[in-house]
Amino acid sequence: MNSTPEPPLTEALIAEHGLTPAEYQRIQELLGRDPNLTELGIFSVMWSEHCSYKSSRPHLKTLPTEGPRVIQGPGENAGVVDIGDGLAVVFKIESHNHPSFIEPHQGAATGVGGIMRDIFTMGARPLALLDSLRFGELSEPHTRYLFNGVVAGISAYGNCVGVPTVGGDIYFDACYSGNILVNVFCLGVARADKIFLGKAGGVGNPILYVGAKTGRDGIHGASMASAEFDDATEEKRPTVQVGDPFTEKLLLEACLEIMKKDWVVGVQDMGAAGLTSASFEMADRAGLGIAIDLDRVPLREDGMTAYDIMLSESQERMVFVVEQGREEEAMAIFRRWDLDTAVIGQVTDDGFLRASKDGRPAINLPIAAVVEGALKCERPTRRPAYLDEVQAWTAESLAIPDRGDAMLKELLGSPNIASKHSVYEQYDHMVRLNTLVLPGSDATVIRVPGTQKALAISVDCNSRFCYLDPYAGAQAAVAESCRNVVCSGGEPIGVTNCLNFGNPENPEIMWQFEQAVRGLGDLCQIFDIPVVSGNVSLYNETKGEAIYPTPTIAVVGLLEDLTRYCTQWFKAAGHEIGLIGATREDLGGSEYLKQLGEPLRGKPPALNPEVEKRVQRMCLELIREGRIESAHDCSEGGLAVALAESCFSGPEVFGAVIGLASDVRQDALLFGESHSRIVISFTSGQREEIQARAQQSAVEFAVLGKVGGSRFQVAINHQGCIDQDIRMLADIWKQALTRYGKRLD
Amino acid sequence: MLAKIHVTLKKGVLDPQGKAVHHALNDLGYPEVEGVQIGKYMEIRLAGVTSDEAEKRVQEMCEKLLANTVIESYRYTLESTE
Amino acid sequence: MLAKIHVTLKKGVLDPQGKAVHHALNDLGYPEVEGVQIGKYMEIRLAGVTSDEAEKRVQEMCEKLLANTVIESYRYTLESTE
Amino acid sequence: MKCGVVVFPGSNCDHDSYHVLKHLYGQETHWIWHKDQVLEPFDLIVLPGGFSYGDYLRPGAIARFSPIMKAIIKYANAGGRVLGICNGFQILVESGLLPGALRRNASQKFICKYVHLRVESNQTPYTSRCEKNAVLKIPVAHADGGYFVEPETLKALEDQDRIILRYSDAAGRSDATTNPNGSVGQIAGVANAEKNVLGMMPHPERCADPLWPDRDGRYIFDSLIHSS
Ligand SMILES: Nc1ncnc2c1ncn2[C@@H]1O[C@H](COP(=O)(O)OP(=O)(O)O)[C@@H](O)[C@H]1O
Ligand SMILES: [Mg+2]
Repeated sequence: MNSTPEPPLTEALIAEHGLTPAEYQRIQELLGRDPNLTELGIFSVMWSEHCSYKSSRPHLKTLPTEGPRVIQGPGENAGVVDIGDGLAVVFKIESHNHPSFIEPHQGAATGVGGIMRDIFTMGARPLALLDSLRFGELSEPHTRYLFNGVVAGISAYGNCVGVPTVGGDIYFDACYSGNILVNVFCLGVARADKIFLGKAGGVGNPILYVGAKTGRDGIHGASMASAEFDDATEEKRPTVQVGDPFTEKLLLEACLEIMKKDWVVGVQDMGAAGLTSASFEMADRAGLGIAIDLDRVPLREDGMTAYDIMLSESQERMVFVVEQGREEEAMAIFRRWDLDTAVIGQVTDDGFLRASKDGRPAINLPIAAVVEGALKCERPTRRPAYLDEVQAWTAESLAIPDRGDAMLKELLGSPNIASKHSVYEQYDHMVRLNTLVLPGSDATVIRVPGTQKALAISVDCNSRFCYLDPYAGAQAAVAESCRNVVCSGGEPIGVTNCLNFGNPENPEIMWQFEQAVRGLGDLCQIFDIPVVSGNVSLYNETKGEAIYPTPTIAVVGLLEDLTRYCTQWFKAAGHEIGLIGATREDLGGSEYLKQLGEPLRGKPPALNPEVEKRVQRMCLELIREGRIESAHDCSEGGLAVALAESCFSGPEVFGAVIGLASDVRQDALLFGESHSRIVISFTSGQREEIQARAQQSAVEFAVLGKVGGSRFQVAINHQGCIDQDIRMLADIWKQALTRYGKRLD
Repeated sequence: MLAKIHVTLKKGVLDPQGKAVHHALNDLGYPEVEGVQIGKYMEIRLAGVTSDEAEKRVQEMCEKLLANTVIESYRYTLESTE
Repeated sequence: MLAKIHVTLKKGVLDPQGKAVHHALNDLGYPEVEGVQIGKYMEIRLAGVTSDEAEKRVQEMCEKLLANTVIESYRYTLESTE
Repeated sequence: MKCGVVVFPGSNCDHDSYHVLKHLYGQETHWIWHKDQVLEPFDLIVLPGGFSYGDYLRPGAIARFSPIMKAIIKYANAGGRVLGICNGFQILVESGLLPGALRRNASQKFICKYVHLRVESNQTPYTSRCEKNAVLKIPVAHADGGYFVEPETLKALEDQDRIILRYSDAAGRSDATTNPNGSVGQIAGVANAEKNVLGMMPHPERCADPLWPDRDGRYIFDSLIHSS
C-alpha cells in the first residue's frame, strides 16, 4: 500500500490540533526537530487538558490521598482500598460529558464501557455502577431527548455486560442545557495482593493487543473533550464512538481469566487517546520504552494510517504485557472468548516509543518528553464578580406562606426531588445477586461476594450550593455523600470525585475550581477519608455560559456485618420519628427558592464539620447496634420532604403525625436545607437510649411524632400547617418524572 | 402515499450487530458470507399530503426522529397508494 | 454478490415499536402519518457462489436465522457486485 | 440433583443460577460451555439470563445455534428438564422447544423490578410446591419479554394447561393493568406439552437467598429439588 504524502505542518494544522505556538515550539525543542503528522497528533492528545491535567494537576496535588487502607491512590486506572479478608475495592468515577451531548445514547454507553475497563484492568470484577447525571430543564424538548438517550445508553451497555447499575443521582437545571454531565462510577472487588498496574515492565516482553478491531472511531475525541462547544460542533460529529457491550463482556471475562496467571506483567485499557495514551503511560510508569509494529494491529477498515491507528478511540480494546514466551498461551485464552488479538510489539530499554507502519519508521518519540513535557500552566484565578451580589441576599424579603401543603406538593413533584424509579428501573440493578438495598434509599448497599461484608455507595453534588460558594459547596457534597452512606450503615472508607467545571482559561472558573478542590480536600482531611481516584472535566461551557461548578463526589462505605444495613423508609405504624441535628434558617440555594421562581442566590447552608461528624457517628452507632428502624438524611426539599419520603419510598406507604417545636421561620423549618440532619424512626423502647446518646454526642435530637394513619400531618408549635392524604403525595412523587418521560414517547 | 425508508449505519461506524450475525452465519456453514450490515426498514403511510409535501416532510422526519444522523444515513422512496 | 434482505412483521402481529414511532411523529407535528411499520434491512456480501446457489442459500439463511418465521416474513433480492 | 448451567458468550445470570443451585441448595452443579458438543447426563439444565451474543439480531437467535444446543434439544425431547430463565426463555422459543416468540416490551424500554406472578398450574416439576393460584413476588429484568403466540396456539396452550405463570397484582388479579411488557394473556412462563421444559421471563434465582427480604424464588427451586 502506498502511503499518501503528509501535509506540511502549517500553523493552521497545528492550531487545529489544539496546540499553541508556544507548545509547538516546546515540541521542537524537546525533539530537536519538527514532528511528523502522527507525532503532532500524539502531542496534541497527550497534551490536551483531558490527558495531561495541565490546569488541574497543581490543585489536585493538595488532596489527601493516603490512609492505612489505601493500596493505590490516584495515578493508576482506579483507586484501591483494602477492606480486610484479603480483599480490596477498586473504584473510580469518570465523565463522558461532551460525547454524550453529541450523541446521548452512544456517548453514555461508551462512558459506561470506559469506566468498567478502568476497573477490570486492575484485576477487579466490576460489582456496581452508579451514574450521576445533569441536564437542562425537562421542559425543553432537546433536554428530554438527551435525558432519554443517556438513560437508554447506560441501560443498554451496563445491562448487557451484566454489571448492575445500582444508583446515582440526577438534577435538572438550566445551567446544564448546553452542557449535560454524564459521570459514571464503577466499583469492583479484587484480591488485595493481586492488583494489576498499567506498567510495561521487563525489557523484551511482548505487548499484546486484545479486544475489538481498531477503526476510525473518535479520532481526536480526547481533544474534543477539552474544547469549548461552539457552532462548529455539528461538524465534529463523525468522531462519535460506538460501543459494543457484548465485546466488552467477553473482554471482561477473558481478562479476569488471564489475570489468574502469574505471568501477566501489566495491563492498560485503551481509553481516551487510545493506543497512544495506553502505550505512553505504560512505558512511562515503567521508565522503559516500547516498540510497536502498527502493521500488526487488527484493523476494521482499509487504508488506515499510523495517525489513525495511534489516535483511534475504538472501544473495547486493551494492551497486555506478558512474560516472554507466554504470548501464545495468552492469545489462546483470548481466542477462546472470540476476541481479536495480536502481538504488536515489545518492551524496550531506550525510553522511546518507536512505531513502524508499512515497514517504515512512523513514530520516534522520547516517552518522558511526551508524558511530562507539557508546558506547566499555572492558570490565574480571580474571585467571581457575581459572588458578592448573590451572597448578600437574605430571606427577609421573602413572605412566609400560611401553610406548607401547596409547596410540599410542588417540591415532591419537582424533577429534582421526585422518585427516580423510572430511570433506575431501566437499569438491571440486581444482576449477580449482590444488591442488598436496591436503588431508592439514601445509598445502595452491595454485598461483597463470599464474605459477611457489604459496601454502601452514594454519589452526590448540589451544584447550586457550589455556585453560591464553591468551597462550602464541595464540602457539602462530601458531607452529604458520607451522610447517605452512614444512613445506610456504612463507614466511609474512600472517596472518588469528578470535577466538572467551565473553561479554566477564565480566571473566575479557575477560582471556582481551586476553591472546590480546597473544600473537598479540607473536609476529607477532617473526616479522615482518602481521595483515591478522580477525574476532571473542564470546558463545560458553551458560548461563555459555564455550568455551575459541579464537583461530583462518590463515597464508598464499609459494613463489617452485612445484616446491619439500614434503609430510609418507615417500617411500621406506631414507630416513633426523631430528628438528629439542628435546623437553622437556611434557605439560600434551596430547591424551595427555585420552586418559588427566585433566582439562585443567598448563602448556602453553613456546614460545621465537627457537628457533622458527631451526627454521623451517632447515627452509625445506632444502626450498628440495631436501635433504629430507618434513617434518611435531609437534603433537597428539607425536613418536610425527607419525612414524606420516609413515609412512601419503601414497599409500604405509611402516614405520619408530626409536631415540630421551633422558632425558625416556618418555611425554613419545613423546606430549608440545613446540613447534618437525619430523620430516624425507632420503637418506643429505644427512645431514652437514643436521647442519652444524643446528649453524650453533644448533638441535637428531637422526637417529632409517630408513624401511622393515612395522612401526612405536620404542626409547628401546635399550629397545623400540612395535612394531606399520604397516598396522594406518594403519587405525585412517584409519577412526576414518568410523566415527563412520556411526553417524548 | 407510502414512504419506504432505509436507515443504515454510516460508513466506518462500528456495526456490532452485523459483526455478530456475520460470525454466526459463517459458523452455521456459510463461509461465503463476507460481510453483513444491519439497518432498519420502515414503511410510513401518509394521508392528505401531496407528493411534493410528502417528499419534504419525510425528509424532515428522517432528520428529526427516524435516523440518528450522527451515525446513520437514510434514503427513502415515495409511492402513491391510490 | 450482494443480498438485500427485508425482514418485516407478519400481518396481524402487533408492532409496538411502529406504534411508538407513529405516536411520536404525530406529536412532533406530522398528523398526516397514518401508520408506521418497522422492520429490519440487511445487506449480506457473498463471495465465490453462483447466483443460483446464492438464491438457495440466502433463502436458507433467512429461514434458519435472519427471520423468526413465527412472527416475521422476509424477502430478498440478489445483485451482482462485479 | 445434578445440574448444569450453560454459559453462552454474553450470559450474565449464569453465576446467579449456579450460586443458587450449588451454594444455597447444595446441589451438584456444573458449568456447560456453549462450544461443547456432548452433554453428560443431567437432572436439570438451566439456560440462564443475560445477553447471549449481545442479543444481536433477536435475543436468543444466535445462541440457539451454539454447538451445545443440538445436544440440549435432544436431551429435552427425551424428557430432560430444561429451565430457561429470561434470555434462556428467549433461546427456548428461538430453538422451537417452546412455541411463540418474545418481543420488545410494549414500553420499548428495559424494565427491572419486582412483579407479582400468579401460578396457573402446579402440575410441573417447577411449580409442584406452589398452590394453584398462589401469588409469587419475583423480579423481571428484560427488554424483550413480550410473549407472543398465534391465537390458535394460545388456545392449545390453555387447553393443555401449559401456561404456568401470569403477571398479576399482589392479590392475584391478572389483566392488562398488571402486564409489565405487553405479553399476550399476561403470560410470564410456559411449558412444553410434557412439562419438562419451562421458559419464564422472571428471575427466581434473584430472590432465593434467605438473606434477602424477598425470597419467593425459592418456591421454584424447592419444587425442582423435591420433584427430582
Ligand atoms: N441516575 C440514577 N441512576 C440510578 N439511580 C438513581 C439515579 N438517580 C437517583 N437514583 C436513586 O434514587 C434514589 C434517590 O436519589 P437522590 O434523590 O439523589 O438521593 P439523595 O438525595 O439521598 O442523595 C437513590 O437511591 C439513588 O441511587
Ligand atoms: Mg439522601
